[in-house]
Amino acid sequence: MRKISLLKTLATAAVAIGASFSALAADPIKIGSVLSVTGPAAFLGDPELKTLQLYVENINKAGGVLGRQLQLVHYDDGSDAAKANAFGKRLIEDDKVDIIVGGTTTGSTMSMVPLVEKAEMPFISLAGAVVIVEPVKKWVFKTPHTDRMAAEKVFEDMKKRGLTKIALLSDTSGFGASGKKETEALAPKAGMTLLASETYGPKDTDITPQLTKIKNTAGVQAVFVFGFGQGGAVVNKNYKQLGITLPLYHAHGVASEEFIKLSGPAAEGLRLPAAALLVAEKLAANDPQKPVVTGYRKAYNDRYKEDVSTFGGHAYDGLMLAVEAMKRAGTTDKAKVRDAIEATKGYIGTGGKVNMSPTDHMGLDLSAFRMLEVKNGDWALIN
Amino acid sequence: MSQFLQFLFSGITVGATYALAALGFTLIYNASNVINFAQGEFIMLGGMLVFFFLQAGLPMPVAIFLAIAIPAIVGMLIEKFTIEPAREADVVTLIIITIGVSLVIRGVIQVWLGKGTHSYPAFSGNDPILIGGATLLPQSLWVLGITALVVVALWYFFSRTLAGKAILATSCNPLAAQLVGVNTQWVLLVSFALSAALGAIGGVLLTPITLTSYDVGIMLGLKGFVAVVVGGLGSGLGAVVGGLLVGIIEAMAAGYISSAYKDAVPFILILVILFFLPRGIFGAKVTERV
Amino acid sequence: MNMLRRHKPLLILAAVLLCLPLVLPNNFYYDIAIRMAINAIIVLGLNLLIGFAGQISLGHAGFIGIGAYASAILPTHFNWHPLLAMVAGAVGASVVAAIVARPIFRLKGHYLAMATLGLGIIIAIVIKNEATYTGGPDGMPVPALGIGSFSINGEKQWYWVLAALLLFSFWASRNLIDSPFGRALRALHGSEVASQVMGVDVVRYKVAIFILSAFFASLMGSVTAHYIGFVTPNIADFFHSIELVTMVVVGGMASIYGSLIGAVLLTALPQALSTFEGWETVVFGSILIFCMIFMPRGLVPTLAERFGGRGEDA
Amino acid sequence: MALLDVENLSIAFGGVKAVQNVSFSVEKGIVYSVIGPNGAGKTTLFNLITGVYTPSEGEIRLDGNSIAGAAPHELALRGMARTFQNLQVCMNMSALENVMVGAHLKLDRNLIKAMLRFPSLARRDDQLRDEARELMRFVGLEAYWNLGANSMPYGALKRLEIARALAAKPRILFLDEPAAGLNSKETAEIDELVQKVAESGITVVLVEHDMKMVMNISDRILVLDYGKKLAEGTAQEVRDNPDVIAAYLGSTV
Repeated sequence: MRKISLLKTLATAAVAIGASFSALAADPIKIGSVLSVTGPAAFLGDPELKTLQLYVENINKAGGVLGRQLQLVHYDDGSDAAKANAFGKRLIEDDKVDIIVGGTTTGSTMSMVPLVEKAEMPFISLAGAVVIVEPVKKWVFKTPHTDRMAAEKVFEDMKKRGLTKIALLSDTSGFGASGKKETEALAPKAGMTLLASETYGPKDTDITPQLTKIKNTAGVQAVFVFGFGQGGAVVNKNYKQLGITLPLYHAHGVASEEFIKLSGPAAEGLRLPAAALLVAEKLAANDPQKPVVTGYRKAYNDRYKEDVSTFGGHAYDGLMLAVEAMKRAGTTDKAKVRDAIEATKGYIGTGGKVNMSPTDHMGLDLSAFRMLEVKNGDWALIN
Repeated sequence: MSQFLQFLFSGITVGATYALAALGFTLIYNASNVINFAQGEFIMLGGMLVFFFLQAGLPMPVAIFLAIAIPAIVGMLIEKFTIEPAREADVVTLIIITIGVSLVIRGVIQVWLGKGTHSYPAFSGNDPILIGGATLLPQSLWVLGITALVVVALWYFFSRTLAGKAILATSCNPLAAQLVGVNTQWVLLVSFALSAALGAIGGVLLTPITLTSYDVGIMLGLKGFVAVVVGGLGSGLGAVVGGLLVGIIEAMAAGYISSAYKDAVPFILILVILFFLPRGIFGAKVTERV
Repeated sequence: MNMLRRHKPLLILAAVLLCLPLVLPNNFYYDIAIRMAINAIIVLGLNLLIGFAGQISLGHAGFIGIGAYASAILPTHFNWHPLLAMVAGAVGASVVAAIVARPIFRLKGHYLAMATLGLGIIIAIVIKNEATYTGGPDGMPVPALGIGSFSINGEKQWYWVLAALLLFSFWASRNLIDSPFGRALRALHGSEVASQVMGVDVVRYKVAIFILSAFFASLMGSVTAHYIGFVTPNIADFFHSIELVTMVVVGGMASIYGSLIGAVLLTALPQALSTFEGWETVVFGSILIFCMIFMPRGLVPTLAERFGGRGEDA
Repeated sequence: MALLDVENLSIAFGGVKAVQNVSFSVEKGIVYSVIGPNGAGKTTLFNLITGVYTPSEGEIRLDGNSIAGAAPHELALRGMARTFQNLQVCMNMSALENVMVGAHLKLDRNLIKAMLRFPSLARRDDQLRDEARELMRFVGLEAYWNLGANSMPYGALKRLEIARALAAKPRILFLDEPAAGLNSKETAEIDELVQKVAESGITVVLVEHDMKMVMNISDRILVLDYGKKLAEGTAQEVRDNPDVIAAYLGSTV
């Protein structure tokens, strides 16, 4: 008996909440979102959520989309993919959203993919791995650059400097594991030799043993670190502590102002591929991305008094792609919106220029990545 | 050789923090038979609070003092409001309570100070010291030195002062201690305050090396628990040896065996040790009375 | 008459499960009900170990992980039939449990807690690291569960499958605790030495119930994997173990009804708290603390006692 | 051949020799008592014989077969049962269930059959329930049969332990201070109960402080002091032994 009454209460509560919302704004467009706002991936999900909240508000102030207000329905999966699956179901079945933007990590995204495919719900993921869009899934799109692109971009730069024998150090998160897989697969094709491959935990406090091993591996010309979050800063500190002088590369998962702050002088000279957002002010005046990234940066800074990260930018792109598609489709009909997203051409976002097609549900090419170097405690563009 | 030395340095530095966490576990366990799963949160509090007070413009020594004093007060509040009312409860129930406490602490810090990762400058620079081809950060010396100091101070406290002996007596037999006039409630409060302060000291010292964020306490606490069990519950010496051992073995495993499986190594170690020594290395053998 | 009285709780549960779909508004609520049932079955098994036999396990998610990944890996990489994979997983989990159980159950209290915790974490790390088969931290998809051309699809079908499984588990658990085997288990919790001199081989019983609960945890891991269609290492991690133990303790140790209530409440709670905007952890932690301080024996036994029930076999 | 033979039995905890070179035999069908001042090693002796402790030295034989070092549950299988000085009642179970646990070895303990509640197992269980009630009546606990053990008074729990031990249908029963902590009326009742048990043909080994009871019902008595055997014999022989009188400080026994 308990069970019935409990569920009944839950059900009525949900209905009541739903009703009060619809009374406030007549028939809003519902943007659903599942993000990792807590847990190990919180530093990705947190700015993503803030960005979505900020821009939904801004768009609504400017009159909304198709004459309707936007309503953001978001859940925190706590960086647990299984929870993402449950919340995804909730968005589709209970909240009946019009589109889903989110899925902070690849795991969360992939756990929702079967749901959205079955429910025929347009879904724009904010996660990195290639598997999300390869093979192409009819209803699934993504905004961030892939891990494979990061490896390609880094290899391109290494070869320019004549570095072909490298050591890989990846973290054990989904991001790092997928990056490791892609890098190892790509290396022989790109003419690179991996002399060592070590891993570390994203929350590790000391990575000197792995770096010592790399340091003592003969012939290594450069070190490529594929990880995200604070672990990357610890790598930098240990790197300096051990006095390793080889050129150091990171992947895009650490691209934030915070990363330099945490690493201190140890970050000096390292390079990484990142979206233009990080160097918004330093872009050439005629760069097509300049107005977009400076605009986003300013809006975010003004509102939250904290530095932007490229991850928030991914959420911005996701929301804008969705909104643009709805505008072009002139409706929120899911199939038409999906078609419109797939037809996106020349959209300029924080991540780069997006050209979607039936065979490419990300729409970015290598030019979307800028190669950056830390100089005097700040990001600098290199060609 | 220099490689081995490097792994050793790395292991000892990390191990010293595990040892401090383990000592905190031991103090509380001895006074109350509770394994405090919130111990790791004190380490987190130490680092986060120093960062917060520095940001607020306080000088370093004041920031450090507050970052140790506040967790000590939090420790006493925990004892007063969650452990004391549940004195008679089961082991599992108490474990769940301390897990609840750790969730609350972590949650409050997360809402208050955000989810970002933070750090502050090392106490005496970042120029590595070269020893036998291996390098050591000055901050590591701080960690080791203060840990050693804490261990000596604790030893003195427990073997030479009345207050310390009162705590020991309570841990042996609370009723008997009460009969000879020890205020056992006071002992519990002091133990919680002391172990919280120990954890916070660890956090304060370690943050310049390892960085901190609202959720670093989980893993540090867990490793501290491993250290306690390796050394033997209730033994202060065991806690220190266990902590260092876990740190060193972890570093050696990462260096020589597999960096992917290094996190599993402490737990494999635990299973192996418990198979052969069911009460850890220094744990007392107890014959049950029937 | 006696028959009816004996089976009254079972009939009530059956009635509840039968009527529940009438009030479930949509698939999302079916989904919650299914997850509640899955947790309830695991918690029933875990409560036999923790509540009735008095042995802690902080690593049960490891066994759930073994089942889930057996169901994901064997059909995907080796073309096994999903049902066969499910059985293989459960047998595998039982074997792992059996191998470690003998040495582990010489241990008591916190040492046992640590050993089981370690076991769970080791399993989770293996799953995370062997990415070639497991897909690593990002996880992998799981094929549908079916026989021949028929496969279980959608929340409504799964609901009935889980309802049947829950009824069976409830019935079997009640049978077990009221049997010679079950009494021996409870006796060794009450007084280990007394049960020994009565002829109970305590280690054998602890090992047996550990294996049994591992077996069911693994089966439910398989069911979870097939139901969600996707599995990640989170299913095996430490926090999941703690979550399950929390369900046991909050619901009530050594209480069959407590297992059900604990699983239902703590499955619903995160969904209910999702509106708290950042304060979820604080609220969740506070609820745990309050529950445990004011009802240290858990909800069901405490309330049963307060409202005059017997509470003993509850 | 004696039912139970103990030869040169010793055990040490740390440096303390709790039992030293104790030897005695218990013939079938008698009431054999062990007495001695507090700390004389009586309970330790019981723990050694029933397998709770492993002896450091010495030999214990049941029916002529060595059983030293065997686990308690193995000894139960050979027909040993006991009660405890410090109550070892399972407080998490009902009184009746406690008694039913006593019959553990007489039952089908299969896990699968239990879960599926096989009819054969269910029938036997119902039968056992009646037998257990009968036993509770035998020890005078019929009023409590439906209660949880945790709601029974101390005196009743003492008898519950005896009922539980009897449920195992033992050949030899060790009673460790069955009357400790009871008032004189209750002690008299226990006295009567022990005699009833002995009359039913079970060999009883008894540790007891109540000398009136011991002298009344014992066929033979063993006196321990500081872990050593001080004297052994019939009630009269022990009563007249000067060493025993000295050990009890001349108190009239």
